Amino acid sequence: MAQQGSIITDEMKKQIGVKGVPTVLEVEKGLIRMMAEALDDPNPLWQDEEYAEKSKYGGIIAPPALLCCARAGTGRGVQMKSPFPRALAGGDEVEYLKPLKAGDVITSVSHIAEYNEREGKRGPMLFTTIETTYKNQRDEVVAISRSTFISY
Amino acid sequence: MAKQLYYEDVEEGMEIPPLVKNPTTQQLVKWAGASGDYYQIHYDKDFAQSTGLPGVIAHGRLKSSFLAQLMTDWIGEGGTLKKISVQHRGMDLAGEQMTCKGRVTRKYIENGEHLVECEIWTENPRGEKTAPGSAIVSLLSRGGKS
Amino acid sequence: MTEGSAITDELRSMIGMATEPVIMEVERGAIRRYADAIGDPNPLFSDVEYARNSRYGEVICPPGFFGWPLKRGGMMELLGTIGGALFRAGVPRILDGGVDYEFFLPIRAGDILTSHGKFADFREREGRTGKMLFITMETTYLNQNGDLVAKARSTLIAL
Amino acid sequence: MAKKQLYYEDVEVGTEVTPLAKVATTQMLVKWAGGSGDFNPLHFEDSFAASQGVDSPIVHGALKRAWLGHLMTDWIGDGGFLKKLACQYRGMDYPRKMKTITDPQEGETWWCRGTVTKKYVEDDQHIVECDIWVENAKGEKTTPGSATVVLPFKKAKS
Repeated sequence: MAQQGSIITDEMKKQIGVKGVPTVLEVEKGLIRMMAEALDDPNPLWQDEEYAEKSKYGGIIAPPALLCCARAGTGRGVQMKSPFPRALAGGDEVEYLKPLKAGDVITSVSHIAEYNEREGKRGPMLFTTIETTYKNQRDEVVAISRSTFISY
Repeated sequence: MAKQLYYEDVEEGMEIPPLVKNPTTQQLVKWAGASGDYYQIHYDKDFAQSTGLPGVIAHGRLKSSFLAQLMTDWIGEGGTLKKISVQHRGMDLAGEQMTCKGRVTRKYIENGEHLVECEIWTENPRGEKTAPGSAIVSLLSRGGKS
Repeated sequence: MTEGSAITDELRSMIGMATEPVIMEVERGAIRRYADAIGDPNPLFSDVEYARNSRYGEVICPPGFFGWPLKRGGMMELLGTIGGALFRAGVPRILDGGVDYEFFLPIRAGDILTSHGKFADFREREGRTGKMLFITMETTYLNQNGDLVAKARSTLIAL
Repeated sequence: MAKKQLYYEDVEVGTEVTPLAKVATTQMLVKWAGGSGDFNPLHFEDSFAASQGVDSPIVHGALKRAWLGHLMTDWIGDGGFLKKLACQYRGMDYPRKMKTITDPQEGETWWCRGTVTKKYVEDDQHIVECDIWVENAKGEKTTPGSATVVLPFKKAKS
């Protein structure tokens, strides 16, 4: 029998806004280097201490990619539930408010921001959006990300 | 944390409590990231086979690290690992269980240090020693304590 | 075997080849990732509070970890040079033959090490499947006080 | 290394973001796993990928997003600031296998591209918006997105 109602249950709705596990990420030079290497991005701001000191940042900064990933705790501890077996990353949106400097200690917390359902080519699909806020050691928000997961 | 081992607890011939490891491809990929060794024989099956290997194999250095863990777990925080030597003789395929074992071969006091020498090795499920080696540790002494 | 001797000549000319001194910073996160990759939950490697109250006073490196070089180069580059020579000579397989470490002092997070690596030696041996080359590399590690903290001697087997 | 600085005045609607070529390799995916902490075997283990209904390990979506970040930070130079980056993972990409320890096999090259869609001044900031995307060798946009950047302004230098 075809499902009449919404696939978004009350139990799932209750998870909206519930904060996940805070994750602490030390923005270390070694990690920045690893990231730059994985990106094949030779930008001296990521790696060249002397160069970076003379730049407007006054020291090494991290490529934007360092946020919004598992290392940065994105999505950690969030109770994502779905009635479907398959899940895909649908997309990300990251707003950068401050540069990320080597030595910063970033604490991130995620929560489910919203659910959407849509009828796809292969049947019903559930879109779950997870929002993560990243703060530095001075309690300044350095970035906010919104990641969408599609399950079907 | 494990309890502290003392020099007086150790006799020649004594076995070190074994440490069991199950290195999956995922663990090898973590190791690649943590160690910076990105040689493809450790995660790319096709590449590994193109060099004549039966499949993806564990990094030798990961095995040495497992053996180092065997020792540091055993000697406790008061002990110090002074020397470890490991030869990579056989290959361990990803996904195969590996058991780290060891045995005390000698105990002696030198320059006031309570030293213990051990033979150590990793063993595959067929009982073959794939990475034999040795280690020297310095242990706390009950006599030296009080 | 002519190609065997060609490799030998090129390698012989490389003996003694040393890396520039490599500065390595020992960072807590890197130590944690390394311990996690071994699957070693020892709190001395990952729990800052715990380590503070231990005799080390700070998180220490698992044996065999010396931090990350600040710049590219060092041993990986030297190995790349040797590996490249072997590849060109049609020796595609290089295996880690083993390692000897000697530890003199604990390495703590926050230490800055300087490593000196060199291509120490090589020898040839007739193996089951033909000629095998054993390449020995040596590295010494000094800390920020100039004290020797560790020595490593590693063997690569090319076949 | 001297890098050229891009200024607000250099940019018009329709201006092309300097394209950036990328080659995804199995090795790069493993490096990304290490850096990002995403150790999902879908990105490196053939048998696991097959069990997930994918032909072979696929490029991490987040890596493609990171490429787009690289595209933008290269273009805006040290004086610019990337304010916002968004993208959707529309198509799967498969990495090239490696030929040697350092070199990939022949195969696909991806291009990160973009064009300026809007420029305006807001709260004294010189803002430029772009459409950006990752394009595979067939010219398909597998990862379309957008970026907002703040650029320095020449006149402000006096």
